[in-house]
Amino acid sequence: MTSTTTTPRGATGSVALRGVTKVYGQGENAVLALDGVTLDVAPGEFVCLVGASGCGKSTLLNLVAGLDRVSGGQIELGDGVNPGLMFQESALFPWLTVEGNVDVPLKLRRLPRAQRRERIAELLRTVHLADFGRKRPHQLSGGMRQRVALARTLALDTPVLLMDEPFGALDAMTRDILHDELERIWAERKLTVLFVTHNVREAARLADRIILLSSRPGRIIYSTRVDVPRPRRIDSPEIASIAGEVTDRLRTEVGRHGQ
Amino acid sequence: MTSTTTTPRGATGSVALRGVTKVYGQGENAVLALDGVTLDVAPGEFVCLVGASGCGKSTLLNLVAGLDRVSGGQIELGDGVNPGLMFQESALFPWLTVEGNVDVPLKLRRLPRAQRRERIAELLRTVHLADFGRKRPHQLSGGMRQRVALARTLALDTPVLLMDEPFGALDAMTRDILHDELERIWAERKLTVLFVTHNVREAARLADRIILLSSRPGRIIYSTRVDVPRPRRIDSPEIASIAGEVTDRLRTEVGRHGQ
Amino acid sequence: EDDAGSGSSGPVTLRLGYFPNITHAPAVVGVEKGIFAEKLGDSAKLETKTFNAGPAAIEAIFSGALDATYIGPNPTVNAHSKSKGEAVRVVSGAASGGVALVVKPGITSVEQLKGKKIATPQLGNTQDVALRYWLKEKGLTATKEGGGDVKVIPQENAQTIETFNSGAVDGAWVPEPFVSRLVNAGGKVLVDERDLWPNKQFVITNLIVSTKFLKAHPDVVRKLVEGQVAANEFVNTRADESHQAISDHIGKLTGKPLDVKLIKQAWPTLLFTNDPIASSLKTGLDHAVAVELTQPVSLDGLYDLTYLNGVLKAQGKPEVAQP
Amino acid sequence: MASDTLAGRADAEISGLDALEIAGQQKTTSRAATIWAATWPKLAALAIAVAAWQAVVWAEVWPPYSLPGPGTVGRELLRQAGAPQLWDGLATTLRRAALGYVFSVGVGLLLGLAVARFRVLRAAIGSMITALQTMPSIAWFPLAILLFELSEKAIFFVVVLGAAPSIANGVISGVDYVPPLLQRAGRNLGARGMNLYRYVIAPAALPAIVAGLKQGWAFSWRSLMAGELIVVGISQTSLGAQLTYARELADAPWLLATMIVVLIVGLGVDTAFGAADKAIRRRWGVLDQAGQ
Amino acid sequence: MASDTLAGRADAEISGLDALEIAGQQKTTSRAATIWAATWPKLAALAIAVAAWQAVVWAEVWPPYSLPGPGTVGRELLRQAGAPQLWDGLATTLRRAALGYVFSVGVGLLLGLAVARFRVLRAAIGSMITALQTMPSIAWFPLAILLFELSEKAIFFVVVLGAAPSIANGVISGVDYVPPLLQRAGRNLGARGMNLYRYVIAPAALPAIVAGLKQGWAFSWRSLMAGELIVVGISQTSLGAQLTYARELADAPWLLATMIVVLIVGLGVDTAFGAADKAIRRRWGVLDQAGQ
Ligand SMILES: Nc1ncnc2c1ncn2[C@@H]1O[C@H](COP(=O)(O)OP(=O)(O)OP(=O)(O)O)[C@@H](O)[C@H]1O
Ligand SMILES: Nc1ncnc2c1ncn2[C@@H]1O[C@H](COP(=O)(O)OP(=O)(O)OP(=O)(O)O)[C@@H](O)[C@H]1O
Ligand SMILES: [Mg+2]
Ligand SMILES: [Mg+2]
Repeated sequence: MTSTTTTPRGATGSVALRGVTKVYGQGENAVLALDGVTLDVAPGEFVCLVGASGCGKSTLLNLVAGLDRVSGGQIELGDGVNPGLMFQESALFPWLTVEGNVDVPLKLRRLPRAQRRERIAELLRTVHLADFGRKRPHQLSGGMRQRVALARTLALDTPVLLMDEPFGALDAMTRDILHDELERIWAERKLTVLFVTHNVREAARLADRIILLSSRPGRIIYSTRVDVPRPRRIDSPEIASIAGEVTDRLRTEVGRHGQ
Repeated sequence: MTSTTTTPRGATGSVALRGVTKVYGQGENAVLALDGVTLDVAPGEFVCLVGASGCGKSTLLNLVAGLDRVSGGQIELGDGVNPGLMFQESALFPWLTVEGNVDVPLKLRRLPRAQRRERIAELLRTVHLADFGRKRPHQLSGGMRQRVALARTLALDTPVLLMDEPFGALDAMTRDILHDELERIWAERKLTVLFVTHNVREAARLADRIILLSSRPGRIIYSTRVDVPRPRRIDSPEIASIAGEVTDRLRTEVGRHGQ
Repeated sequence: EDDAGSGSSGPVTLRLGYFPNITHAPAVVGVEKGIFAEKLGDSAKLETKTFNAGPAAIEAIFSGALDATYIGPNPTVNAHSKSKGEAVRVVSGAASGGVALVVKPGITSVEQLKGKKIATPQLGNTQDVALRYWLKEKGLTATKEGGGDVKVIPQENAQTIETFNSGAVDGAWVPEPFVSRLVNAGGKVLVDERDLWPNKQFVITNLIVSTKFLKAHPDVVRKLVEGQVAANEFVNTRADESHQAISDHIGKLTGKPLDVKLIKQAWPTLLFTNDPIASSLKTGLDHAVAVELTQPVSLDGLYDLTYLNGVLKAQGKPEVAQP
Repeated sequence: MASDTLAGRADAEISGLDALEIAGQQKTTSRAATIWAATWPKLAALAIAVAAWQAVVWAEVWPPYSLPGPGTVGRELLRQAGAPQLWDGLATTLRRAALGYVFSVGVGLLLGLAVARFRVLRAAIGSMITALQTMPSIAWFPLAILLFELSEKAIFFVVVLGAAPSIANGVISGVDYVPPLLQRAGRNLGARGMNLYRYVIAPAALPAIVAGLKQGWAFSWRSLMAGELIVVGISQTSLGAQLTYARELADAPWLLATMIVVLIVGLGVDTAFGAADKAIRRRWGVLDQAGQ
Repeated sequence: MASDTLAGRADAEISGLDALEIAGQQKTTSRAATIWAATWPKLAALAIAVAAWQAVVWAEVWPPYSLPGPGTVGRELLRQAGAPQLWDGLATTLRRAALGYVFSVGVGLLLGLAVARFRVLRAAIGSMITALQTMPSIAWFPLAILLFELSEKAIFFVVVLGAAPSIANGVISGVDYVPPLLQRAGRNLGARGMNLYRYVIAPAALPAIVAGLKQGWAFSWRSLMAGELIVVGISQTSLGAQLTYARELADAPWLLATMIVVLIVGLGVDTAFGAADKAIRRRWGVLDQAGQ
């Protein structure tokens, strides 16, 4: 069962889903992607979502980001919060350079030019792409593109971050580094993070809480707190044991629901 | 040092790279993506490529697939072999349904309609998307799209398969299932496979040989045989120990070359 | 050897062009009443083509797509000079008159034209030259570029109605039926061009044939001229029937019959004569040279009136002068 | 927790049915709503246009023979609709338009594909296509008459020279922007040469091609209106001839009535293109998501 | 193994320099080659066209006053080029074209964006845009004269009515096909309303917009050629007037010479559009990879 922590409504950084349902399509072809998902994320909490392919994780993030309408139920966010979403695909603007892409949210926030330039440099350093500012997306490798997208999302400076497999295309080394960076930023800025991943170890490494979604319809079937103190190491035995536990649940639950 | 296995030139399924160099761009902005890569893949061999983000893995596959021209050196393939490449992005045709996408290589091979229909059904079953034949790519989740791309590549029935992080967007469960499927097909059809992955365990689970590429310029810096007998399990200790070894090499080599 | 066909190798087709217009009344009536077909008899099959402007008709004659056409004096001269006298021959006249300067009612004298804008159908065409020469004689200047005492504005006749209505021009030197239309729109005839010519006659429509066809089928041309003479006879003697025929014919072509009242109104200003009035063409050219709109052009060989005179003679009518 | 909020939803069966129901409802409401949503703005626009027109006429800025009111023009249109000429003319013109356009599409597609495919051809005549497109129809009349005499073919010639370059340009710009990734995918799947065009490039370029076809239609129609004046055939009247004669006769109500007919034909054709475009966008998944 | 094959390549420094050199070489060879590759097909096409023309003339299918040869026309063109009329006319026409086009672009872009953005507007007048596009220029003359009398404004009116709908259609089709993913990304980054258009939709639709601008140029130029007859010779000659006069005077060499001038202008404009298009494609990375 999911945690029943409730937080004051409208608190900055809180995310609350109440019986959220999402149906795609109409009539015969209708697909029930999410079915009555209720979830409270406290401000500053780091929640990882795991689940089988096609179970509705991306759908859930899109709904929280306000990019799709719920078919039922409701989603409550802190007042005026615009959650930053890092898409599963890199979704970079092909007509802009790497710098230009990271600059878009900064420009939209009307930061002065000097400040923007500084921030871009800093963000590109964070994702280890300091030398690639003038390249265009098509000149980058898959993993580099993903990192640019990360930098662009971080540039939003929003209290709620939604991340859809942000490190899926990265090698273990780079991923470890970015885990540290993300954790640092999260702690510094007290971010609320909803993080989708297929890597259960990654979930255990990062999360305060791991949530498991079932497939068609997507429902929350399992939730566990990760009480390992930070800083954590992805190859530590505690993380491994939690990951093992979640994997087992995944295996049985997902296995039961078919596929 | 890489293995020095040599195979008869032009044998079906063999892939040989001789001092392959790839430079992107011109003048000041030139990027040396691959530098003198020499590699022999024997027919029926399963080779996994690992390396840091942006080290040139995708570049290498593109060159072998004949989609890019080498800047230096040469690549030899078996006579008339057209290697099938599964791209890092799903690269599905948005105007076709799932079935339509898988049908393209079959149509191009002029198979009769009945045979094609059968083959499509079989392939979609292999990637566990039997019910999704009539959907369009934009109606699928990221992992589903990746699986459709896999089915489409398998439909080519070519002796050489090049796969660029084919299971990157899949959950552990689905991935395990597809590892088994891929291994089965590989063994049945005696395929030669060049497989790029960031998941070192996955590499150890699947490969006959694991090859490590360094970053900028991309060079082969390490190569190891995986002598664990098949069938293997990804969570077996032998696999874990090989993965650990490769990870260590990756860490030291990649760490030394900087990032 | 030519696409008009030779007499021996089957029936000849005569491709005749004209404009569905009052100044082309003999042609319209001749076609509508079957006069040409009757006169041509078995010697040639008649195929008619209608045009709404001269250039296409001349292009058709030049390219061999047309054998004969009713046409105004301007395109006739152009066809003659541009082909160095090769392409066409005038074999008969058709109509004279029907041109006037119509102005806003407030203008009653030449002096009042100073500073006014007067439209003509086209820079350098017969009416344009007539206006400029007339202005020159009256001591008023008018430049090609539209400057001078009187601003001469060449524009399509259709547009002249629009600009006259909207007040953008103060008058126009145009042929029928635009004279009548401008009068109906509140204009007043200041100058009737007939008054400027000897015998009040000047060519407005004549019949030309391509030289090639003339050489290949002189007999057919003779029959055609016979038809033209007969058509003129009809038009001149049975006016009411002709009005109706013109109205119907235009109705068939455009989807809307031309108002018979308008035809009746324009009719008296026109004279349907078989005489091509070659002298008026020559004088018109001299005027054009005088107002510096063209270089002198030789009209030698343009007229071949032997057929016309043959027909007239046979009918006991007075012959016309071959220039 | 999930079951707390939506009681009785524990069963996937029920929620499946429920989903169907929700979907069904959405559809019924949206069908009536869709038609209404598509219709009222048109009616409103029409009403505004007619009202403005009538207002100008009542203000008597121009005399009524210059600018007749909607009433006069409406009556003229009704009168025309009652007579056979309008329909004959429309039929002739539409037949010519259809034939000329189909031919233009053929020529334009082939030309566009050839230029997009062969570099040499592109270097040689790529720019010429736009240059040809800018040549006004009347300039082609002499050549048309030279080549085809005074036949309908001459009209087609002018129409094709007007429309084909525009369609070819649509094809070229479409082909130029086919995502390289899809081309590579196609090549890797074994599509070479014509097959690459058939399976990848043509469908990927379809949106731009349809846009080019739409522009081409406008060119062909306008060229036809001009071309119909080459020979104002005696046996049949045409819309182009009617437009010109209405003007020559300074018959403003007739001219406006004919213009309305031209606009109606244009609206009809646009609706057809709109439907094609919408079908493509639905398939591509551009419509579903953009429509939120 | 790697070091076996390319001796002396052990050092990354050297291979870096080496790479620069390779790149440099590629560039030098390609610069001369590029110009030549772009030029010879044009010359060849020109040569073929002129030769075919000359052959037809020599075959004497048509009399020389109907179809003059390249020599005659070339001499006429030279004669014209020596006289001021051609240049004056060209200057007048180009000035009008530039002004009319710039205005059309403004109107077309605004109209297109408005229709693409507001559903009600699209339902109301979306189809009307194509319908307007199909209206031949001459049909607008009466209205143009009514509104603007015999001024240049009347010409602009006709030009804008010709070109703006075409440009608007380009914008609409471009906006319609903006990938939903990019729109969502833009919205998520905080771009709403006008900002979404500025930062996402406009740049994403740029290729289609440029294609529309190109079609719009053709429309505006052709409308101008027709529209220039509204005000002939008021104070200046123009290319449109020259084209018509050449025809009226049955002066085939003059007509062909003027047509060649029109084609040359068209080629020039296409080159400009081509450069813009290439720049966009390079930025988007469509060119690099397609060019293999
Ligand atoms: N636009 C759409 N139209 C129709 N069905 C859709 C659409 N988007 C998603 N779906 C369906 O909704 C379900 C959930 O999709 P979603 O993308 O949320 O999965 P996911 O959990 O992110 O999977 P993955 O891990 O593979 O990315 C899938 O069955 C998918 O087919
Ligand atoms: N078209 C291109 N133009 C310029 N540079 C390019 C191009 N494609 C790739 N590169 C560069 O080549 C290098 C190798 O890229 P490649 O895509 O092969 O990396 P990769 O090993 O696949 O990385 P990843 O694991 O992140 O996918 C990178 O530095 C990248 O910036
Ligand atoms: Mg997803
Ligand atoms: Mg890659």
